[in-house]
Amino acid sequence: MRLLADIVLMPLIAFITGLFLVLMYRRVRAKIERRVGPPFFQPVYDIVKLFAKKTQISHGVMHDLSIVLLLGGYITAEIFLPVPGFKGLAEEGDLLTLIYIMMVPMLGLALGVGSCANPNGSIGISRALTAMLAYDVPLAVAIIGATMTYGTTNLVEIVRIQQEGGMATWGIATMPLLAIGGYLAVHGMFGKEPFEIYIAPAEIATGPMVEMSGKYMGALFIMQCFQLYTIGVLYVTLFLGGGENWPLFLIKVAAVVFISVAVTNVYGRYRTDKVVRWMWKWPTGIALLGLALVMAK
Amino acid sequence: MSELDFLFAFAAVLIAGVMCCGRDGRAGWAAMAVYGAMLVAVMAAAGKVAGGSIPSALGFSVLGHKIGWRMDGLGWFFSMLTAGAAFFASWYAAGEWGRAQPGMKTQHLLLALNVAAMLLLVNAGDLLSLFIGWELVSWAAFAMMAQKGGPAQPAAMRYMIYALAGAMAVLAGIMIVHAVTGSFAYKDFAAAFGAMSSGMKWLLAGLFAAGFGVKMALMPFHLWQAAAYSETPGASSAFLNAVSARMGLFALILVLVKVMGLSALAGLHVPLIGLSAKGLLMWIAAFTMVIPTFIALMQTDARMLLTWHGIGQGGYMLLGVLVGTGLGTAGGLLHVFNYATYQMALFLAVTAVIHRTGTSDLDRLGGLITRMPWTYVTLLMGIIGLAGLPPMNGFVSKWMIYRSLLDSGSAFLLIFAFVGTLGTILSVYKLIHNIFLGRLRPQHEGVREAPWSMVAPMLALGGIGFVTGWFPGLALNLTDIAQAAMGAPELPHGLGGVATARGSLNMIWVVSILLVAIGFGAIVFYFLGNRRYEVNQLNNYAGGHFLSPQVPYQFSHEFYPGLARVIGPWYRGSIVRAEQGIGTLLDVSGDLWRGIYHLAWTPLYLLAATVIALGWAIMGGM
Amino acid sequence: MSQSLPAIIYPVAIPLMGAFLLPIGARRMAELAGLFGRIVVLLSFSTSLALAVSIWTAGPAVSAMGGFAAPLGIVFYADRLAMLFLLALNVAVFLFWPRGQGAKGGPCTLMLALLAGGSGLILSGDLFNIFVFYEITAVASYGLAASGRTHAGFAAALRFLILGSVGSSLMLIGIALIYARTGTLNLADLSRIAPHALTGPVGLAAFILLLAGLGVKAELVPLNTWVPEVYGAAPARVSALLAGVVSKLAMVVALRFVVQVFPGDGAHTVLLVAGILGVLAGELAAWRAGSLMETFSYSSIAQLGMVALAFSISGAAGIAAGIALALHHAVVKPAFFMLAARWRGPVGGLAGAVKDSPLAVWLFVILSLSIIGIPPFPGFWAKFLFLKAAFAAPSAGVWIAVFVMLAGTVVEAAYLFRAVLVFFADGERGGSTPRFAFAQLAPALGLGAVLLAAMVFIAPLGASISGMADEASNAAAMAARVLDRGE
Amino acid sequence: MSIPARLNEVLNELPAIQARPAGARRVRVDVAPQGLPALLELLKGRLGFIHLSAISCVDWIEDGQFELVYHVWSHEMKLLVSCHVRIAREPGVYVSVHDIHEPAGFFERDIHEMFGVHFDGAPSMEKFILTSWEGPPPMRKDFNTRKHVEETFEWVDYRPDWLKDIERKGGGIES
Amino acid sequence: MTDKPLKSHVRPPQDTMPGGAGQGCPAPDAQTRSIWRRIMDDFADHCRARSLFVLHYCTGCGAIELPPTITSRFDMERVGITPMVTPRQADILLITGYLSLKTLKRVILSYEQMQGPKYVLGFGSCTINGGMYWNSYATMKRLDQYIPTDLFIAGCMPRPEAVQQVLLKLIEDIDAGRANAWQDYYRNYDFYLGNQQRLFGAGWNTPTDVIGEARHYGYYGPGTEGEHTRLLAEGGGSAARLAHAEYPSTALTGRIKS
Repeated sequence: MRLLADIVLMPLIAFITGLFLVLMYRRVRAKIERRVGPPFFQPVYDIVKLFAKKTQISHGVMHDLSIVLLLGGYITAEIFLPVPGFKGLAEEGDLLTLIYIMMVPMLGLALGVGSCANPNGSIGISRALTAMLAYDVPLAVAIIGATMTYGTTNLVEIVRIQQEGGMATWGIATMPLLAIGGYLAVHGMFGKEPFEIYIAPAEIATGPMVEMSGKYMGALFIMQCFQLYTIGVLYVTLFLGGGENWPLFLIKVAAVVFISVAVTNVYGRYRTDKVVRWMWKWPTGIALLGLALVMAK
Repeated sequence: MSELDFLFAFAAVLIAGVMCCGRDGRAGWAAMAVYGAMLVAVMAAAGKVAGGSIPSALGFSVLGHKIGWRMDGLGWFFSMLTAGAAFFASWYAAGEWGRAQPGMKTQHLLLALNVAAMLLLVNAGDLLSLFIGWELVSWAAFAMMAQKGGPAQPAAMRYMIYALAGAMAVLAGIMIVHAVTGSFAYKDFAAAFGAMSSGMKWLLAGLFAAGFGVKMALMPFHLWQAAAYSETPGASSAFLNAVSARMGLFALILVLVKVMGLSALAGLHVPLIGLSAKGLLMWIAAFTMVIPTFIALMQTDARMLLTWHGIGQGGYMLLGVLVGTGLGTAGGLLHVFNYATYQMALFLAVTAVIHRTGTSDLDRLGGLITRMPWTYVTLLMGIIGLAGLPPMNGFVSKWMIYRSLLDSGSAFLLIFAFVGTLGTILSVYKLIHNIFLGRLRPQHEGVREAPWSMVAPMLALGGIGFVTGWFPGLALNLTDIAQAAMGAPELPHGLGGVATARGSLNMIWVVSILLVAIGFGAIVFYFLGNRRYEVNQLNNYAGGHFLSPQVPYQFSHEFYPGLARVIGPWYRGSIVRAEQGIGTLLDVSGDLWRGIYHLAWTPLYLLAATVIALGWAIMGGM
Repeated sequence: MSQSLPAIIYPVAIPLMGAFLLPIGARRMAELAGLFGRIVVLLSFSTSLALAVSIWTAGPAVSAMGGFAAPLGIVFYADRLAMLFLLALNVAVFLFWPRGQGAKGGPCTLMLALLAGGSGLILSGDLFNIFVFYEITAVASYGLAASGRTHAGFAAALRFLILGSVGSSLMLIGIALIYARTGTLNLADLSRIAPHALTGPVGLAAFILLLAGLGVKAELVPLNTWVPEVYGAAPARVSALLAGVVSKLAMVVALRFVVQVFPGDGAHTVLLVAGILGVLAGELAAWRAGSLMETFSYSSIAQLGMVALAFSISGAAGIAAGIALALHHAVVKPAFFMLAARWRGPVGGLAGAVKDSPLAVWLFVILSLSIIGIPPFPGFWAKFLFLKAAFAAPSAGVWIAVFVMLAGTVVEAAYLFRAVLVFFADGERGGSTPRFAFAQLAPALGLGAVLLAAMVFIAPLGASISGMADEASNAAAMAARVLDRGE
Repeated sequence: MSIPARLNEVLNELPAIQARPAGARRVRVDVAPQGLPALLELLKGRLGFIHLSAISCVDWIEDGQFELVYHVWSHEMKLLVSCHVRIAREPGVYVSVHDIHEPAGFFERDIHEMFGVHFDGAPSMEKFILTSWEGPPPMRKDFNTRKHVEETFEWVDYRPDWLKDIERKGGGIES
Repeated sequence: MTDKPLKSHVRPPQDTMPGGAGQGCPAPDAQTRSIWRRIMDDFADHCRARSLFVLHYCTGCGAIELPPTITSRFDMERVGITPMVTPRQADILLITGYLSLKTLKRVILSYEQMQGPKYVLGFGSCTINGGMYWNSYATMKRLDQYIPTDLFIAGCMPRPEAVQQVLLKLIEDIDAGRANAWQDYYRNYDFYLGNQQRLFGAGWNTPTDVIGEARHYGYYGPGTEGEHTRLLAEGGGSAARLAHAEYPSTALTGRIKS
């Protein structure tokens, strides 16, 4: 029964927190542009309006299945992500499983966009996958380094280890370089400004979202909420000591997303190969240095 | 007459059967039935082989050496793979695809020969019979590759040269062992290996690793496999891809891991760098994982892309086995099984596309999802398996390999493995996008779905991949038998997966939750919004431009331009140039020697030389 | 122990007499020459068969000529090794008896002379006697080489003659050197004196000179420049005979020298070097060869190089491997030559030959598989014996030899299967490649059958070869048998 | 304000030509239709008038003529020469000068589309501005745009009858 | 003419306008709506009003008024209006100024690619009655003849305040459920097609199958098909028939949607 509650509640909490994160993102951007920014329930309005669209255009069965796969993938990822109070299935599948489950929605979106038969979408997906290859290398190094220090890939265990000695045993304290390298990679994962090459409105008309309208677009907005939440929580779980209690946990997740979002709005957009070169130079370098330190211990 | 003899008898009957009445239509189905019977026979022998091994009547003694065949756990596992792969290949070839092929009789015959040769190899009793089986497998594969003629022949010729060089290295290794131990039995070799000098150990390990590595297309010898396997006709190339390249892995496991023992290999140290022999081999496997995968990324032909991935996946299996822990070996062997299922499904799907559209060039296909949905489903299941994503079985074995690498603390190898996986994800998406997604080209307008006789085996393979992905315990029971025979530590596992202290995986939960979540996603999608309306592919956003079928509006050529700009300069093909260097060296020295035979005045030079020699001898000697 | 005198002489005497009688008879009844020649060969074959059976049962036989005792008189020594090659020679001569327009008086007499010279060469136990019979075979082979009556044939035969005579003269000098140092020419006697008399550079020089003489026929590297021309120009049957058997005889004589007269390491290393160079030259030249005939001539150089490598390994195992390799080559090479006779011209032109003459192509495949050494075929077991012998006594030279041999096998497989792939290629204009009449294919098919039979009865064949090798390897027993026959 | 001496020499070489200064850096030259290509050639060759900035066309409907004006610039002399040519309106055919000045090709296409003047030898005479226009060349004076607009388009009448009867009932626009 | 607003209680009758365009047509799904449905619709309208995506399509000289309206000077994001790149995701199509016939074709294609409740705002007098190009042969005069338009703003380029005011008016209409002009395109497609064919000739067609969509979403009224659509069907080729000949259908089963 406890598991049933976890399965239902964890995605719901993820969605709601995600909405707040999206709202925070748009508010921060507005404030930077000296604007008032959207009202409080704006993300909800957007999603409801998109789902309430009277005409829904689809480009084939795969287009629909991709949305289903998208939502299913992220809901599964939430269930394997331990949050204070809810353990979910984190025991059954560990960190490596989570990394791979987070790739399932990406593949689902890619297949859906491909079936829209629009080259803007295909170019967007090709850039998105290249960006994924770029930021996943430093991320992998960071994750390997983390699991090396903690000795286990069981997320619940990792959180417990970090909380034993309070702030001192947090991931960022024990392995600062890995945390920094990891954060730069996580910033890439958010897919915002400096690495926003695959949404690139001016060049490829929002890339993958070019043929998404109505409830397809609504599902993508939901994915954005889940994405911000999942990546934020993953980083917090690995390097910021996971959640002892809800308020502190939410503050940490908000902090992770806030710094990234704040940085985002002052940058232009990197070209695809610049993204790859940058990601494989700085974050990977820092993370490898951290890994070397970890291995030395 | 033990089970092994039944197996050999089936193979012989099959060859004879195809020889005599291979022509008429039903031959394909009959062959399929026999392969099925073989598979059942092997499965039945599982119990008996779990403990010891099944002797076979086949055996003779020549020049004072007794040669015999028997089946142990490892042999059983690979025989099961061979029979399974042959069963699906013949099922595919028996249907309409086979009737449309010229010279189908020879293909059936060659498939039967290949299966017989592989059975002889994997159930070898001693080193000599191992070599006999090895040669037969190499030549049967050569015949199968060269059978189609045209561009296949230079590829087959290149393969034959590599394979024979490898075989000669193996022969030299075997004879050295015989010279040292006096017999060809594995146990004598194992016993004597410990006492050998490190120089001899290096020599033997080097010879066997190089010899078997050629067939497995390990890094320096990997150039031949892609062209050779993709030029073979459809069903047999699926068979070759799924199983034939793994014969090299079988022999490597048998000799390096089971006979020599990983601990002995770990003992040998490379003088300069701090690597041990095992470490060196693991790094070769790591490079074999990454570099062929990124070569595959740049291919424009579907079959070449898949064969390059075959080489890459070989690296994973070897890495898993070399880790040596129970988890790693099980991961490696399970990856052999998983790879066979999804690689065969992928190849059969690509062959179905070739059967219908006539081309496998990724730049001239697109949008076939509306015309060939079931082939699309198979290819999708295949690429999810190849990329190693959760619902399919590819993920389980990769997870186990990663887990074992983490346990053994080799972080940099794990980074290579991870980069290899990412490269795979990128290139498999390019494969499925360029063939099935995107815009349907006008000339493929009339394409129909592949016939059921071709779709059924594909879906069956995909189904196996999904079921063993959901309940990996089924496949792990098979690998346990092989692990026991290999002497690797036992791996405790349930039906869902592996539960270790430092991180466990239970695929039953992972996949079930995924399906439930997808169900929930479907509910959200289908019930919340209005009913969807399907539009034709020209009703698309093109910046206000009116789309027409004549103007191609598809992005598939050079699919990752950004990445190509970064890693493009790294493809210098240094190994290809090395190979060409050897080729020119051979030609130049050949011309030199041939020149000598066209000299006119040899007798004169000879006379002069002898007179001088004589003068020296007489002056000095007297 | 000693057989009645006349039995050993017959294999040499009968063909010699036939060779002289035939020209007289042939002037009147020209077509009878061929038939008469065949009868003589059959006769000599039957006598040598009888002799072989008796030796097989009773052990090696010795016979001194004209009643003179061993060290002085001329001695014939026949052991199982000699008998094997004698039978092989007789069979080969019978199989490759000149046919068609070549079967006039000249070539038949030469064939008989060749038979006589060869038998004498293999049987005689006396150094000078060996030289005499070697000269007879050499002359006969020059004549046969020119029997093609083509311009190229005459030129090749002439060059072959010059080279052969240079070789013979060197051999003569060698014999003189030995005679000067030891005072005797009888092999058995020499085997007792030579170890302490012929050591040092003089002994080595003597061996090199002898080897130079023999090397011409045994196609050893510096001396085999005649091979591609002669085999190319001579009629196929002649080249088959020369390459197949006659070159082996010279190699066996070289073996006798190494075993009995020069047991020291010097001789073995010389043979090893000659062998390595032979394999290298043969394989690499064959890789670049144009037509099939040229490829096979180079390939025979390579194979003989391998036999030399085998013989260079001292001890019975080496000899056994050498015999096995020589025997296998004697069976396979003539068949290749018969095939190459019909498939003249560059290989490229033979595309699609499998449609025109499938039997020939499949025979070609089986022969090449066996010569490369693929397990079920006897070629593999020959190489297996060689490797076993080589690794039994591993020295630096032997390692190089093994590497060269294995690499040579790879190159050999490459150029043979390059041709096979051309045969199986779908030639555009069908029916363009020459077809085989059954008569031309018969000898090759016969040899193919022998090969397959050897594949099946490999075990007994292996045992008899190793027995033969043991017997041939102990020089002391042979000396004892020849010298103190009386006492 | 006078015509530069060098220009005067060149202009005098041609028959039937009048030139008068038309501004600080502007000279107007009226030339016979058959003389224009020669004039342009001379100006370009001798005096560096390499830049043909525009060809404009004026529809003198009363005289039944079109006037083609070629504006040519010389950057060395910093001078604009506008060569005026009068061609008959009815056949409306003239020779193309694209071989002298390449941009002339486009100007001629434009004039053909708008005025219907056909230039012999022009690279192409097909429409590229009003691609879906079937009517007569719209810029000709005999084309009555007002009538065309009246026929094809409908207007919103600012005081439609439904607004009138609402106002009768007291509603309507707040004054 | 001072742009004085109409008295609120005045509602012009619908049938007088040709094709019934203009100030909102009779309640769309006129069948009695259940309580649950009415609540959902009201909530949907509430959200639709507060989340509007404006299409980035600057067709005329008025587009320069948009940046100040959307960004920090007037910040329409306060009421949930953000610019969106493609017509598929946009709700509002702004026609900012004169429309040449060539641009009108692109506008119609973009309009048809937009989804569900979509709104068209005509900026400036050029969209009302041709503006200063009233007698030009190359520009269209009345926007609402070619695509149903919700609101017009008088002025020869209205300032951002006016734009802001029209947007707020639109939000108010949507909230009240009155902004249903878009359904008129489906109900009276023949009228619009007729006007379009008058300009572009009988061969004019777009890849979107409007009749099929009308039938699918239940807006198939009497005015959807008429002689113009028949003209399109056989003469220029109706979207559906043309779809087969020129545009291969991607429908999974390959059936052609009649």
